[in-house]
Amino acid sequence: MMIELTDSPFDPGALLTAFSKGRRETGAIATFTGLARAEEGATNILELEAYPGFTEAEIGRIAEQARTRFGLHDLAILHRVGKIAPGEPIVFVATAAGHRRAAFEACDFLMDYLKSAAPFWKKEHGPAGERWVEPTERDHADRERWS
Amino acid sequence: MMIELTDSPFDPGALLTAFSKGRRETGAIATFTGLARAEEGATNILELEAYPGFTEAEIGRIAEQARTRFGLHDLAILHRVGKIAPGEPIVFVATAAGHRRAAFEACDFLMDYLKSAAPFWKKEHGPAGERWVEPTERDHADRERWS
Amino acid sequence: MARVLLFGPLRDVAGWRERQIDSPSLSALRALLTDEDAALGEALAGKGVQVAIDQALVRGEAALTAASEVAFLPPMSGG
Amino acid sequence: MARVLLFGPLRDVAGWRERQIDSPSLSALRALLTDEDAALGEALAGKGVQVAIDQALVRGEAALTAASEVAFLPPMSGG
Repeated sequence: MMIELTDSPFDPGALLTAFSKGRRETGAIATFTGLARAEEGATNILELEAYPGFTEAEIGRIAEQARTRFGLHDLAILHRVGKIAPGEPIVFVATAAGHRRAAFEACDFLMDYLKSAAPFWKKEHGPAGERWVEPTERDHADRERWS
Repeated sequence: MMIELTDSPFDPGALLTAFSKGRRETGAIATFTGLARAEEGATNILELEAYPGFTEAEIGRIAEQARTRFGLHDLAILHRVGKIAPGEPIVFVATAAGHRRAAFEACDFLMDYLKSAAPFWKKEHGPAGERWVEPTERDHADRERWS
Repeated sequence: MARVLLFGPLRDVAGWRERQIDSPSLSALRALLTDEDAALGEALAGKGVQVAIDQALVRGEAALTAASEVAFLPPMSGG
Repeated sequence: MARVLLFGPLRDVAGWRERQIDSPSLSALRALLTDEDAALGEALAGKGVQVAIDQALVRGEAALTAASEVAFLPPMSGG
């Protein structure tokens, strides 16, 4: 179960290559990659702050919940911190399970947590200056689906 | 929109690398990889037959439905045919959308179609001989969710 | 000579996968195949077996030409 | 000297991110910071601001030692 933060750009495909290798009883791997959007030409830079150690530990608690709840064989989470340019991956989540429903649902569940409640603080640097961003109503509603 | 069949093993990570590159307005990429399971030590070989041309065209019709229904930016489907050993990928689906709900749902929708109704005929070669496999009740029920 | 293709379990019933057969229509082709091999004829008429001519699904009767590709498709199992 | 960390918008309010501060308890630390900077004191008492001591969330009062790491965490935004 890999849970890591990184301040460098990463290739989600390389992570999936590693994650999918050598599995004999896993029938299903779901992944999600979140990318920074250019937002129609505004040259936004996204800046994500974490609390190293604490952030991974909190994500690890939820990951353990997901593993039990969905009967996962394995999971991997890599999350960018620092400044992120449009088009760059922000987050990668992979889940491995016997069957596809569990893999999809666990991936969805983890993303809802990561987008709404994980210990990150998010700032947007745009043409009009910088502003701190809060989760959207939609993010909170998505998260509520699992409780 | 890539839709292909292949009779050789493939690396789902390499496909995700290519699929995720150079996107500026895509916020979300969901993928699913289906792997052949060893089924607890039975040395099963899975054999998939397609009707080349027809199979891709039928998958393409459903892919076009998915693109419209979920507002996808792009999608990719690669499906193995021929004999497949345990641990090898059978199918890879990737969906790109503005937001994660659409990407997840489209990927889920496409997999339900591919597993229950796409033009493939599936045979299992096991220690007890070979048998043709039909979709499970679960596969049909999953597919019903979208109608 | 139409090109006739069998898929999935039909191939195991017939013992062949592809043949060139001269026939003016789909019904004549079915009759010819049933005369030759009663088990195959029954399998071709089985529940859920579809027919594609030139890669498009057809229902009921259809004319065939020398250039036709006729595929008998048993229930599709998904991948 | 406890190590005091501010995250997210709190850092912008305070103009610093990390300081070593000598204080026997969390409440004494809050009082000290508020004396120094009323805006920061208000922000630290704001809705949804949590406190972690040595990377574990705490509620209410807590003793501090010279080795304590005290983090003020404004509402988490997710990634």
